[in-house]
Amino acid sequence: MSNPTPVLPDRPETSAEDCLRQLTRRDFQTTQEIRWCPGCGDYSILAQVQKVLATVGSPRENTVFVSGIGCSSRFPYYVNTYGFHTIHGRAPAVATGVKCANPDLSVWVVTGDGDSLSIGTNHLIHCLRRNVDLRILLFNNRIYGLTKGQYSPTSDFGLKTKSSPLGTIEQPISPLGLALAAQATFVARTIYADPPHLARILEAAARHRGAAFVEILQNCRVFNEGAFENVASRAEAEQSRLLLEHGKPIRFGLGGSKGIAVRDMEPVVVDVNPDDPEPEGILRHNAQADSPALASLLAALMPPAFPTALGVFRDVQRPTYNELLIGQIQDSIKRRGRGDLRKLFNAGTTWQVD
Amino acid sequence: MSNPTPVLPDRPETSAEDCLRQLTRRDFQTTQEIRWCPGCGDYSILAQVQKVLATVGSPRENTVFVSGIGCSSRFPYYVNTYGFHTIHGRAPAVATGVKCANPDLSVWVVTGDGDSLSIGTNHLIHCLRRNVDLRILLFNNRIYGLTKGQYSPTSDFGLKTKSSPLGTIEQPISPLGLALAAQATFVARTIYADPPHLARILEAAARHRGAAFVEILQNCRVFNEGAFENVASRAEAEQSRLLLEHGKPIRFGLGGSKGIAVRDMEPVVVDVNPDDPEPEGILRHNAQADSPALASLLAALMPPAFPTALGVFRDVQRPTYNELLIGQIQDSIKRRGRGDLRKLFNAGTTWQVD
Amino acid sequence: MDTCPTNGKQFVEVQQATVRFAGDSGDGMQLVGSQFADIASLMGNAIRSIPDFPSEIRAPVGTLAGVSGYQLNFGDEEISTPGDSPFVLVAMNPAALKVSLPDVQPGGIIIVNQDEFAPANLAKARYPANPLEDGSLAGYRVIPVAITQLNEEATRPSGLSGSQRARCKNFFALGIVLWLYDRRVQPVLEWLMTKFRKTPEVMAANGASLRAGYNFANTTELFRVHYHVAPAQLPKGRYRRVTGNEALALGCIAAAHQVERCLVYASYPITPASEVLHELARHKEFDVRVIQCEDEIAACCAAIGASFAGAVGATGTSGPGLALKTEALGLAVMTELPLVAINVQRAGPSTGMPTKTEQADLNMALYGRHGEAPLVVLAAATPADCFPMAFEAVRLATRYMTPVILLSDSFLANSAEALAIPDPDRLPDLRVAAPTKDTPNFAPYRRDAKTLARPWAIPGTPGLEHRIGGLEKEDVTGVVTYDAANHRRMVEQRARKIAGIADDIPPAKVEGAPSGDLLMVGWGSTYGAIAAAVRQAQAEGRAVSHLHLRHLNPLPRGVESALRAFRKVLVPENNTGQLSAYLRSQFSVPIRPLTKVEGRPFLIRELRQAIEETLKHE
Amino acid sequence: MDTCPTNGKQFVEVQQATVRFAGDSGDGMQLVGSQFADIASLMGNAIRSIPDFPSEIRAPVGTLAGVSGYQLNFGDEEISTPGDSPFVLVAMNPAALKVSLPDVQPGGIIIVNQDEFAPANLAKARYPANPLEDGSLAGYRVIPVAITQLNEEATRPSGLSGSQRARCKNFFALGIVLWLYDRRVQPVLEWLMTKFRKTPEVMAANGASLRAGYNFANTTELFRVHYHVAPAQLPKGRYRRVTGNEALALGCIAAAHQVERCLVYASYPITPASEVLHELARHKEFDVRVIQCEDEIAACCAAIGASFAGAVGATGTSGPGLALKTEALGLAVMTELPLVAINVQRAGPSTGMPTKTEQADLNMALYGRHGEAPLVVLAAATPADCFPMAFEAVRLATRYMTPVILLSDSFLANSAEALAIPDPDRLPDLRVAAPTKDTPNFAPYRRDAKTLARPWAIPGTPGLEHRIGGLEKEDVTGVVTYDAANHRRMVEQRARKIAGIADDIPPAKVEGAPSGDLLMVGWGSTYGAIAAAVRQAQAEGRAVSHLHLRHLNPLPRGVESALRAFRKVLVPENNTGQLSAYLRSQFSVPIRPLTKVEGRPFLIRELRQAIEETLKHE
Ligand SMILES: Cc1ncc(C[n+]2csc(CCOP(=O)(O)OP(=O)(O)O)c2C)c(N)n1
Ligand SMILES: Cc1ncc(C[n+]2csc(CCOP(=O)(O)OP(=O)(O)O)c2C)c(N)n1
Ligand code: SF4
Ligand code: SF4
Ligand SMILES: [Mg+2]
Ligand SMILES: [Mg+2]
Repeated sequence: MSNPTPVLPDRPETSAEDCLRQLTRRDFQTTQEIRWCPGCGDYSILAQVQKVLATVGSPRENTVFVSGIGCSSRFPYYVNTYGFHTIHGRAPAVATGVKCANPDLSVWVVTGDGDSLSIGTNHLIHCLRRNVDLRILLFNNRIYGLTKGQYSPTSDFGLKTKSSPLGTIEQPISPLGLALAAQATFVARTIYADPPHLARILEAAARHRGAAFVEILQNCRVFNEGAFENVASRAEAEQSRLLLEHGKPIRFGLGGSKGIAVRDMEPVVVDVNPDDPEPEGILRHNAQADSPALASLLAALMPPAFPTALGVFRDVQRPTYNELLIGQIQDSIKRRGRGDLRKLFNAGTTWQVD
Repeated sequence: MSNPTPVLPDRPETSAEDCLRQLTRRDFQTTQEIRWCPGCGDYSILAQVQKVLATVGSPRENTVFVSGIGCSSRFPYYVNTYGFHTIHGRAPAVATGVKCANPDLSVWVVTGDGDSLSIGTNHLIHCLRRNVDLRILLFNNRIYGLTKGQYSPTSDFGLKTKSSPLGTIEQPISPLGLALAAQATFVARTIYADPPHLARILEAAARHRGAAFVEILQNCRVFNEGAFENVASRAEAEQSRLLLEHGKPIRFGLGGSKGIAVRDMEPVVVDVNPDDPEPEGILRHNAQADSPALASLLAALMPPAFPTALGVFRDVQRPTYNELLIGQIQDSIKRRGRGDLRKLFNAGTTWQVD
Repeated sequence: MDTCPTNGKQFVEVQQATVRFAGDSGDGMQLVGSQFADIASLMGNAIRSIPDFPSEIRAPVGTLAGVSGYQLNFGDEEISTPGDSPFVLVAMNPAALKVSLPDVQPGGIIIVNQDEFAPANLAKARYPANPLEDGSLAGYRVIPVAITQLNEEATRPSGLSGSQRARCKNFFALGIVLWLYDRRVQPVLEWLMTKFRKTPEVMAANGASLRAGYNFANTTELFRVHYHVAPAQLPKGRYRRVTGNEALALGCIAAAHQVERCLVYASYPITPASEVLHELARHKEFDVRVIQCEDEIAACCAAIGASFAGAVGATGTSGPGLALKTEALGLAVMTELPLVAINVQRAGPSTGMPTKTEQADLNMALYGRHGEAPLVVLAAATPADCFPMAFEAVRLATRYMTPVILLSDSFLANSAEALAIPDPDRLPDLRVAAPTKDTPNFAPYRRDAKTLARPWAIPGTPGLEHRIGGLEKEDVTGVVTYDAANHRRMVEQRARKIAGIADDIPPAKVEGAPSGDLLMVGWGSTYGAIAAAVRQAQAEGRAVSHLHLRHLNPLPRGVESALRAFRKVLVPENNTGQLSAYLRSQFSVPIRPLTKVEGRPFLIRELRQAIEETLKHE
Repeated sequence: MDTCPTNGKQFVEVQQATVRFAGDSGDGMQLVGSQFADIASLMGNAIRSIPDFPSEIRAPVGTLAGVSGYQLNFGDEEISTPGDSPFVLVAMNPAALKVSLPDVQPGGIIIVNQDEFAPANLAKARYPANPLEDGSLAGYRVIPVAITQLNEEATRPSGLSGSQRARCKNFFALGIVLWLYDRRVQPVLEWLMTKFRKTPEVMAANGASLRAGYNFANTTELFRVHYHVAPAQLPKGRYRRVTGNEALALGCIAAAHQVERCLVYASYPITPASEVLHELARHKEFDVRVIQCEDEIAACCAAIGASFAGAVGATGTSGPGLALKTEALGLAVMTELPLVAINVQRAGPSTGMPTKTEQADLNMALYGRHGEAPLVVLAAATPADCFPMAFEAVRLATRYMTPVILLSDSFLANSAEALAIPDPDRLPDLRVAAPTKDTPNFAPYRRDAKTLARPWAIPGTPGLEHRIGGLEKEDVTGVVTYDAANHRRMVEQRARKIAGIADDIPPAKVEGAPSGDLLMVGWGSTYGAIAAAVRQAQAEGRAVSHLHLRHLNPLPRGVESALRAFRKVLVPENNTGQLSAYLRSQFSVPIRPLTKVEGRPFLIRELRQAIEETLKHE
């Protein structure tokens, strides 16, 4: 009998077939009837994910979608790749197992604000910290959709819901703040209502090596309509969105007439000359900074005092968990030779009975 | 039969007896034999906690210690108050229940780096975010002590332990970074090796209203000896410790000859004149800032490039979860009158059968 | 069936009737269904209803997945299920017809809103042809009514917009059914007046539609017969309609009130238990402290913490959530703290079928903890029974210092029936004497001689400072010890305490003769169907009786002798035979399981048939 | 007992001997104990050992909590337990004496290091008076030796510091015992030479102390007798010593190797399962991918994810951790993925007594999931048996696409015995054919006609893209559906798949006569004690046999007939009767439980006595 051969190629291989032609969005659609409420923000996200998978040429058979439980977590059924709709909150843990078992796979996690920031916070944080090479899409609608409208950890303070008839009494959590504290190597935010931006961010996430965390602001039409109205509205976009671009000054407002500066470590809005391409005295975005301090500051900006920042907050490189894990295995094999059961069984003191 | 009377005083009452005399450390000692390894850092922490309880005059019967599982979590057995040694990682959740059931109690959580940052991360984050009025002491020895020496989420990258014979491959997590991201209202760090500092920080935590989170660097003599050697060492203290004081310039080094400044949102060490009480160009500590950005920056400073910051990083006020919860109850009673079972039972459509 | 002529139409007296309103989720079927239930109740009928919600996410209008139904069974004698199959179906669109048709009685009446049977809607319901025209409904009395159009006309005077008026058409349908069952419109009009106090136009439009429907039915040639169901002989008293989940919430509030301690309910939302959370969150004036936790583990732990601090700690969930509470339940066993853990079961395993019913968590409730961790297991039998069983759970938890798992299920949770409103002054006193500084010889594990409960020494009490936890405790003192003999003793005492509760609960009570050919043993929501089937069989002279278990651990006294008093024992369960195996393990008595694991409750006729077959085969 | 004179001393031939080395945690008792076990093995004896660790945290030197012991039972015939009670006790300090004394055989030999019996140490051990002087040891042959002093002298030439030399005194004690049992010092010296290759002074000092101890015993007047235990008749082959945890790790590695897939072991540390994690982490050259997870939920989920992706996914824990995995195990049942979940049981409930043994998680393994969630449950019987049972767990998991819970316990985990080293070339081939693009009619839930397993379609395979999850699946296609008949069918198929495994495992095999007066039925770590007690009883002519269950779900074929072939059935368990209840629930056969819940395994004599009593009483 032959020895097992750990398959440890350096780069994922694309299947011969798929290499021959450009994939399209249709390649990633399934025949399963889509079961989201009419008008749900999830539809737009699904469309862009399918498009981006085609754009980056992710071979269907090497792509795996893993989700928890929630409206958003029905996602894998609608993507024609391998898929695993797991249990509530545990998708990052399952995905870690998938990636460690076969690092060739491109693994995507789809989760909701309840799924990943309530029951599943622990797994999310630890997989970001370990930098497991996963793309994590958090659909943040600031509500529990599937269970029909209880408040979630990202719900606004005071929100009245079925489980908070007098208003919530909990400070909402910042998904990005938490991801940055967990030392995620890629952290971004985008919104269902801006498909081109969504696609751009998803593509950047797809190309990142390591844990890529994307918060997607998503409207729950039925239970939390309008939670992101001011950011979603196209009319207000210039005022309400702060579009981050690496290396560029951090500005927004009509024609870029405002900028973000920092005074005594607190962010402030300042006026800038819209015609000045490089205005002085305002922050410049650096997604690759040593410290996540700038990213954290930007992630914390909130309406009404500030616009909502969208874009890639952080994009740095660190060896991935799966690379390091496989690296130790390859090193051990190099040092000790491929595992030999006879040697293993006979290690230490043995004796013969004749 | 009389109606139940929710007991909702505005401030904890101290028992008559204890008011009459000054409590001492001995009042908080139990007869239970202490079972930590000789030389364990936990002893020093226990002594200071007992001392501080006496100092702040915490009535024994109104004080509750809740812990998870770990060497550190044996703590409640050694403090002569009410105590609950719960299950691994769940102390913040149990403590939340205790506090909500009786907000008069002064509730302390004792936990380890494994207990609260591995299995229990979720509960820790949510109780900080909710600002439940608890004091949370995290004994960080960067190892699993009780289970005899596996690496923990705070272990240094590369640490060789029983479960990582070739060295860990995980980026350690920052307890303070996480607490700040969770929007804790009081965040501090101290070390077992400096009892006066420990006592000062514990006292500040004791007096905080809201969730007070204290990371205590603690030496595990048996499984991770010397993890904090450079901070613990008295000889190196001036160089290795950055002692934070609210409102004061942030400086360290021999005679205060170095300061921390920020350039492009990254911290840097700069030389300052030791004789200048208010040197220019370095940061000034503000534990009460609107944004936790400064606190996060300081929390992230790490040897060898930087000293380790100790002290109170953040100390702000926000209504506590338990106050808001009880507030809604009091409001409801005010609006609707104290709950009347007859009215409750007969609400909605009823009919009589005769 | 008596018949008598009224205004040219036939009038038929019936004993019982099952009606289902079905339409799109947006059509307001739950509203008119429950109004109809109230009218039936007000006129003295016994009732039992069940909604049929679309599963989870709202589906597109008009689709099969979007159908919402409400079925009511009412009658002049005991009504114990929502009815095997509707005699009258109101179908507001093709999808509603398609989903409900398989359940309708052969020869039943189907009232359809014919306006909605246009090609687009037929396609959404995946009808290749119009069922109203292709003869496929030949076995039923189909009554097509242009409800959309007639409602439109009736509501025009209200001045509301077209779309607002369209939303009234459910009342048109209700009007028809009210006429059909000879009910008055007046109580509904009164209800509308309170409900839409602030929007009189809406009130007026709904009222107009209701009357129009009633009048339409009265005058049209389509209806030749209408029915009358006489009032039932119910015990005297005041009643209200409750679902199982509502009754659980009421029971918890009432019990905590009687313990004279605040109720801390810590929970994480999950179908079908969430309404308990919602309901309790609405009653803050009872000092109910609701904590929506980050997960079920936290919920169970917070409830335990609350109990430690002297509150009535309770937590509620469904199967996947109870699975997560497993470890914390063990802690409650070891620390001997009162805790009520409600499990509203749904179809499993794993995520399973979240909106479907099942009784397959009994094993987990009985056995699902590591180590020797006995606790009390209870199960409610009907929606209204959820009230006394929640009360009982709190009683046993606080009196015996023990966690109690209370089992309900999706069927009970959503189904409604009449609850005889208890007199608060006659609810039992549940106060537990807590030790004080002056209690002689206080020790945290010194047990009460009778109940074997340890004292509930509450933080805040001077002089009783003590420490508890998950490690094994020394008898009496509660000090941590790994002593061998002590462990044996403590394991034994914890078991004996729970077993002893059998003396504090009603002994097994067989409904029907105490011995005979067949005993039907049930637990939980099968009650109604078993009771009805047994009554029918008894009426036909069969020597069949019924034993229903509300206490599953400990079992009531007398179960074994009851089992042995019958030639055969049949245990119907919505699982693969968990109670059967449990009873065998306790008594070594031969038992036949009758299982139905389809996400739906038993029908009465299924049980009738099983009774006959069991009696037939020797 | 043969006696023959050697150098003026008596020489006694014995068949079996039990020796315990006890001292402070820092005294190196585990080291010399296991050396002695190896020497005994090398000389052909059958062995079985058990350490007695101090509980959890290291206690202060010299205290009762700090005592560390190592007990070895060795003999010239089958040795199946570490021995009921030591004949020889080596006590390195007063605390060690106090802790061990209750276990020592009356008349046994107690070798004490008299140098340590000074007042300070006596106080730490809570001895009011010196037991060497107050006559309290009158029933034993006490041999006081000045070990500290003699070791000090013997090691002086090494040039090491005083404290380093003091650490050699365990070898002095070993030297004494080697002489006492007529063993050679040479193998130990050789072992020292490899072990301390890099520190020759340490090697020299330990060697000197060892020889000094041996020579001291040989020459002193204190010892008048020494013993000889002849080699046992063991099956031919090569052997090594393994603990249960080591054997589990080896079994997993070997099995994954035979499946030809990588092993992903995801775990969270917990006593007494952590060594499996440690051991597997050391064998990366076998492509063992160890993930130390953030908690047990993550561990179980990561293992499931790994299995989905085509690895052998395994996870290991103890009771509290298994409790947390409950929900994820349900997911593995629903998705029908291979998964091995090892549970090294410890005394519960809750945190319980983490360092003590118990078998009380059987119920949780069998029943502890919501919904109908059957899975395979196995239990290893001896430390060495952990190897084949881990192998079997992987075989069943991958062949039947099912989670498997493998039960071990603290006793097996730490106890050691000889493992007959298997020939890797003769291990069964466990490869499973995975479907490919060319598999005709692939569907994710199309079952194998024989095993009923669904195909293991592995991500990365082109053309087999499919979606699985925790929701109920349509038969064959795997599409989500809440259809009633489908649910019934799927529940039934999942159950039938597991039940069918009974045809693929060895039928129940009774050790001893196939019928008789009494059948002793056991599972797990009680094997050794039951086997020994039954052998003794058979030798005395009793009609007693032994049935030991390694497969608990499904049970092997033939259990029922085996049970019925005996007049009585007695089930010894370290719990309150879980297997008894389970067997009754399956077969309605009368069964007597014999329970011991003290955190310690059964002694042979306890079972002997139970056999006699059961046979006596009618
Ligand atoms: C263990 C467990 N607890 C609770 C639930 C019920 N549940 C399902 S989804 C969900 C929350 C969904 O919210 P979110 O993650 O924000 O997703 P959304 O539906 O909003 O997309 C909950 C509480 C469950 N399925 N499993
Ligand atoms: C559910 C569960 N999993 C695992 C364990 C085992 N366990 C006990 S303490 C501990 C970690 C202790 O580490 P830490 O919290 O850092 O405390 P320390 O002992 O270092 O003070 C673990 C893994 C347990 N008791 N319960
Ligand atoms: S409930 Fe909300 S999030 Fe869920 S599908 Fe509907 S609109 Fe979308
Ligand atoms: S193992 Fe470490 S942390 Fe635990 S008691 Fe010993 S020294 Fe302290
Ligand atoms: Mg959501
Ligand atoms: Mg630690």
